[in-house]
Amino acid sequence: MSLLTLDAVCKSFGSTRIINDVSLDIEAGEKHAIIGPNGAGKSTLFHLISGRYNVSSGAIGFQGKSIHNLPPYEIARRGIARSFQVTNIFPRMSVFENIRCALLWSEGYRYSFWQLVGRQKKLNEKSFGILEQIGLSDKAQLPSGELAYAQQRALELGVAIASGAELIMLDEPVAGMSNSEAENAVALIRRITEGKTLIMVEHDMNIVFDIADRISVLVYGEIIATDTPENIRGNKRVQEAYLGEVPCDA
Amino acid sequence: MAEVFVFATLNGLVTGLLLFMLASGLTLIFSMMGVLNFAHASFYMLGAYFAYTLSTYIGFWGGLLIAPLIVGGIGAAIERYGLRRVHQSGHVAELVFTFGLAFLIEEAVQFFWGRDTKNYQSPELFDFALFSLFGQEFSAYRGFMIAIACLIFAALYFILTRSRVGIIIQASISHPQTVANLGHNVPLIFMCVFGVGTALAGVAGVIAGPVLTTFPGMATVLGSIVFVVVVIGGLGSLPGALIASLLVGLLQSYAIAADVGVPELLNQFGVSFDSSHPLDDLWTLNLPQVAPVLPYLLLVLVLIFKPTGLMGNREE
Amino acid sequence: MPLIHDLYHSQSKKNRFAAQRSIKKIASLTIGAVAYTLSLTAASAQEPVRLGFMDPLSGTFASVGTSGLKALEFAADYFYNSRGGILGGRMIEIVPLDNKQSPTETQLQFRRAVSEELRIIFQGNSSAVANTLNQTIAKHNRRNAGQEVLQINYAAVDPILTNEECSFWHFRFDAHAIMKLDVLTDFIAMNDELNSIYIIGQDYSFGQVVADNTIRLLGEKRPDIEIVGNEFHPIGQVKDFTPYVTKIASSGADAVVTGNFGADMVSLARSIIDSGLTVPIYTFYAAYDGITATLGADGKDRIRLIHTDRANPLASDERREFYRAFKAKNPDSDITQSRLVNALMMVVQAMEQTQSTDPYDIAVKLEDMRFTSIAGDELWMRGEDHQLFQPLYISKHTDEGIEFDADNSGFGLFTEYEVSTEDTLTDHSCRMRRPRR
Amino acid sequence: MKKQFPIWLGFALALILLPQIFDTVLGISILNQMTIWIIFALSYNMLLGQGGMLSFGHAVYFGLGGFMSVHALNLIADEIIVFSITLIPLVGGAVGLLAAVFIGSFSTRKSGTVFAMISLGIGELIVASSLIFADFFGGEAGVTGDRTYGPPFFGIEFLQDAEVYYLGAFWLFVATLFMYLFTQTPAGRMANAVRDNPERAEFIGYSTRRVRFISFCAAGLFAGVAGGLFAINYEFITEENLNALTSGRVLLMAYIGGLGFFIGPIVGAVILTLMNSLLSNYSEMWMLYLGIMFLLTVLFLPRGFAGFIMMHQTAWQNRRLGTLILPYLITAIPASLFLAGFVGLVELSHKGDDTLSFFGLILGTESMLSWGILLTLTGIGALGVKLSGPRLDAAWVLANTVRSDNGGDAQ
Repeated sequence: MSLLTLDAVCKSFGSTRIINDVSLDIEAGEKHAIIGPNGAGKSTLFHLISGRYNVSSGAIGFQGKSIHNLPPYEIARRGIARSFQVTNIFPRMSVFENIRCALLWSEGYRYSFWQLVGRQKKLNEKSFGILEQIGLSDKAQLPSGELAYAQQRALELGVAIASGAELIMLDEPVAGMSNSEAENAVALIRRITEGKTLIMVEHDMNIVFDIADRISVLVYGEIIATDTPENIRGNKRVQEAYLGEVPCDA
Repeated sequence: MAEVFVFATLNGLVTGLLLFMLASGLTLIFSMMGVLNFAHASFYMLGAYFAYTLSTYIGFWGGLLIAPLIVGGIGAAIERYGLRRVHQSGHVAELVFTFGLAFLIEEAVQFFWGRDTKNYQSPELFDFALFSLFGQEFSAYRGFMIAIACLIFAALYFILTRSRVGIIIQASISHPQTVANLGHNVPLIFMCVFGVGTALAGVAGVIAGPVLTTFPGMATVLGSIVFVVVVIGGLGSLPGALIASLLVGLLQSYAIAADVGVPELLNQFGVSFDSSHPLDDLWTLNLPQVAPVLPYLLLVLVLIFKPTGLMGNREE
Repeated sequence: MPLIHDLYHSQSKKNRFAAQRSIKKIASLTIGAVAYTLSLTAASAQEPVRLGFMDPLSGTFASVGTSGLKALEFAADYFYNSRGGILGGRMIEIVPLDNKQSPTETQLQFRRAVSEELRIIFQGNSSAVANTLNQTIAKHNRRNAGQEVLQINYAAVDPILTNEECSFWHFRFDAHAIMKLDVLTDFIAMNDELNSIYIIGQDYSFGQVVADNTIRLLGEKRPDIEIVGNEFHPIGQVKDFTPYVTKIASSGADAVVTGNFGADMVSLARSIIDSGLTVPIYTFYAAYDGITATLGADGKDRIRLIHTDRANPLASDERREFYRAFKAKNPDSDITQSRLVNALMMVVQAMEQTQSTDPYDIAVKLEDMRFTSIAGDELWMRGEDHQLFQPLYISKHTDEGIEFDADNSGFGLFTEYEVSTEDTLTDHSCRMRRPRR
Repeated sequence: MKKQFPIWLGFALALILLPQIFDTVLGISILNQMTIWIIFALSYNMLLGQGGMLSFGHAVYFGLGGFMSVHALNLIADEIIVFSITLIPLVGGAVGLLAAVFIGSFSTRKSGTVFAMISLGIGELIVASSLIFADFFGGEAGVTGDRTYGPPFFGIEFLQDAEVYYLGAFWLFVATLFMYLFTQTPAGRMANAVRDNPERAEFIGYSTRRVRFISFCAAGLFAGVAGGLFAINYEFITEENLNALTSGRVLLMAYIGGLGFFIGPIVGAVILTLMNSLLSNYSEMWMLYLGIMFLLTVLFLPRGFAGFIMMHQTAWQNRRLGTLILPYLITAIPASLFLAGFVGLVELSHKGDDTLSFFGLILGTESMLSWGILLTLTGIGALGVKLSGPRLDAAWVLANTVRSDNGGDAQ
């Protein structure tokens, strides 16, 4: 049984249809990439799955339960974590605090106002553990807004995976990075998504073909193909619609 | 009863259009700059005071021409040397800045003009009744107020829809980011918009001063209501501001005119309470008494059920 | 900002302050400001008699307070300080206490007064403030025997202050609202042309007292007069009175009675005038502080107000002299409340008679004191409720026969009707608790 | 907590010792005001500083708590209930909390302008109803109570303000401690997160509305506690303690003090209380100065006075704080000249026919010399500040440049 299922999902803004009849199954443990030209609706699709937007029609299921049109926090609690295309962290809080906040719900603290976070040994150890994983241990006390760009992206990843979600969705995780930074980031992504399910949107084809088990191609709001990287490379429609236009050796 | 209704409508119209003169500038400023200018009514007060002083030298008409220019100039200067700096510290800082500005302008007015009520009179030209209905007069000056307000609305409408400047402004209302990307000098546009917005408030002050009395509290009386109007109408929507202004003006006017209250309502159901009842204050409540708070009630209701306001579509 | 306080007091208290400062050198200037206030409590031999004047001196209501302060300071200088002082050569010093017309600030300023050993406080504006001060003083005097404070109320007219809430430590030098309304309704009742009255007022206690008692008194005196409207509007929040005026016009009222003050008074009167209504307005506070100037020619002969001062023509040369001297020193101000002068003179007389500045002694002496004011009016302070009785006057806003105008506008008040002291006597429900000494 | 123990001990000691230093009636009265305003301002900062909710109606909770507390005092006095007045702030807190639960249930859905406007509207509605429902709110005169009834607390009957001060100081300490601890709980941390980035907070599993609601309720609770203390201290309360002016004042305090720091509102409350109670005794124009100071703070110290102090942290860590003293002094001299001149000008222009005593000079409005002196002073001051400015800047940069390798970049 698939972990995440999209069934005939549509999304319109006013009269403009952005996502048109998208159906997709993601298996547990799969690393899935979504590619497509700019404006194809990739980010919108992410927003629909993660609950930022409501679907216009269709259904989204996660672990066999319907999740579409739930508020984002409900979806997050069920085990879907995501990162954003534009860095989206808590800029005035310290790096450590960012991670710790991301952990709070999954560690069962809910809206507690009778426990002191400083006293929660396990919580703090776990937060440091994640900082170690993303390589920001030495910046723990710095306000996260003052981090360098690549470090902020790393923190963004850290915040996304902290809760130990089953499904991790990354929106262009290496956009705007230099080659060496991107290499580190890819290694990091591999490390932290080990044993998890991953959906990612990425423009850098090297990375996509490197990481992904399967690839979906989204063009003008429709999925024109979903297949293994090799088959996608050979798919004629994809080449016409997408690969043909964009040189992939960026 | 008919005469009460007719005059209540006229009064509501005058108040509503006056509110609109203020609200239009505020909406313009908010649409473009994202700044909710708490001090907007203070510029209205400045308009009245400058016009008062000018009118003692060059008469009412001179005041009407020059006072808004001065107010607009002050507004532009405040944008250039104050708001622009505060802008870096975020929206809350901007709001708090204008909040403090309102406070300071009121103090400054008292400093320069004193705390007394000023003897600012409408020109003698208008010292006649425009028409007389059921034995009541409608003064020519109020007619003049309506005319000016309509003129401003027409001018704004024309500028916004027909001129190049207007197209830029309209674009800024819907897509503030894009305009900057198109290479327009956004700081300059901001300064001008703030200047024009405050000048509009100044015009309102000039023509309202003689009727609503020119005194240091005149900004406070109007201040939060203008705010309420803009929010009810929908932040950033000029038609919304017009509708909300008229709505608030008429609502208050009708509420005052209507002599109904809880006692009448209860009588309908044959219920009455004696005056020693602990909730006596509630049972004797009547509409004119609560008229001034109706806009706030409307505000809260609108925000609960349609947080973008009546005509607004922009969420923050 | 502590600098300001340095500026102000570097003069008179320089030495003491310097000494104080050397002790607290390490303390910051701000703390120094507090410390300085401490030093004020020290006393010396021929020190002045210090009287507190508590009224709004900043903020929206300040114009009334500052004009009162000017009048009181001038009266103290004119009658006493320039003539060698009181109690064998002591000068009177008026200490302004700015309560911003707020009950909370009143409490703060009261504590400051106690700190500075001000034992007599003149206070007038706002009945809410007067009530607060009355109760604060009552509590303070009960809890701090030997440090009592006396309230000299020169303008707050809420009847309860000399009825249910009367206190031994409170004396009122103004006529209370019902006394004034009694006279005002007499005057209205005399006018046979008036058949219907519209009452409009601010929605608070004074407005309600005015409305209730106008209806009651007119009902007794002229049952044929119809009350065609009884309207309350929120205090200080009405932008435009025209909607109310519309109601007045459609009610067909012959006259309007209102207790409005300040901007609410001006706006109401202006709206009535602008709407072409010709009804007369009977009121309390429609003169001075810019109001007379704003009403100007439009309000001529239409506005009548009840007050305790005989307006033009002034009754005595002594009072004329006093007014002229005041005008010479303060060309932009007027003596707006001459009962402040009466209060000062009666308090000083009590001091002279007892040779004491102790509030208890003064209070005992003030009870049942009879006094002739500079205007020649006979005044009587009733001992039972500490209410002063004095002649009451009704004057109209006009520019004819005006010797002393208001706001330098050429317009002023001309007295039309007068009621002698005896005729203003009213009952009271005061059961005063007298402290034992 | 352990690391901060000395700070809390010092705070407690200061609270105990202050009335020994300022022991006049006025001194105690100012300290009493401070206890009330500090709690109130801290509670306000739970909204704006910690939770990112700009409220224009926080006085509602303060006032409602206060009104109920005064009524409670009266019930005690009439012997309808037996209750120690030392616990009155709890009554205020409970009422503040109840009101916040009710109003927060619909107003915390959004932050930003929508929240701010709802708070403004609710504030106006409550003020208006306070004048309409005169039985409960006592009209414009308010309601009065007497704190000296009820069972005495270890023989103390709270006749004197000084006794009330210690009660207030106790509650101030408790409230401050709890408000600080709140910031260290999951709900408190998430309030910061929601302030920084509401969208992201939703994606890590938190309903922003719920997080805001909890902060809002806590803020209402402590505002109510402050209201209860107000009731005990003043023994009366009026409509003005609910209205927009009071709400504006607490906003001012929090902002001037510094929103980003826990201690900020404390600094702001102390500064504003002192200005309000002392400055107004010396100048009718004090509100003008207050307005100017407020605008200058927003313009030049966006993080408030606490932020200004904290700006020196780097210099302190670099051990170069000392190098700033001289440049500060050099700028301070012309700055105080400018200030003196400016204040002199403002005061003189408002003197009318009176004279102004100015550092031993008697200045009159008629005399051109007087104006000349003040204008020259102001001019010299302004010029001096301008000339000494670059030097101060240079010193600042130097002091904040890292000397060795201890983290952080040069500003």
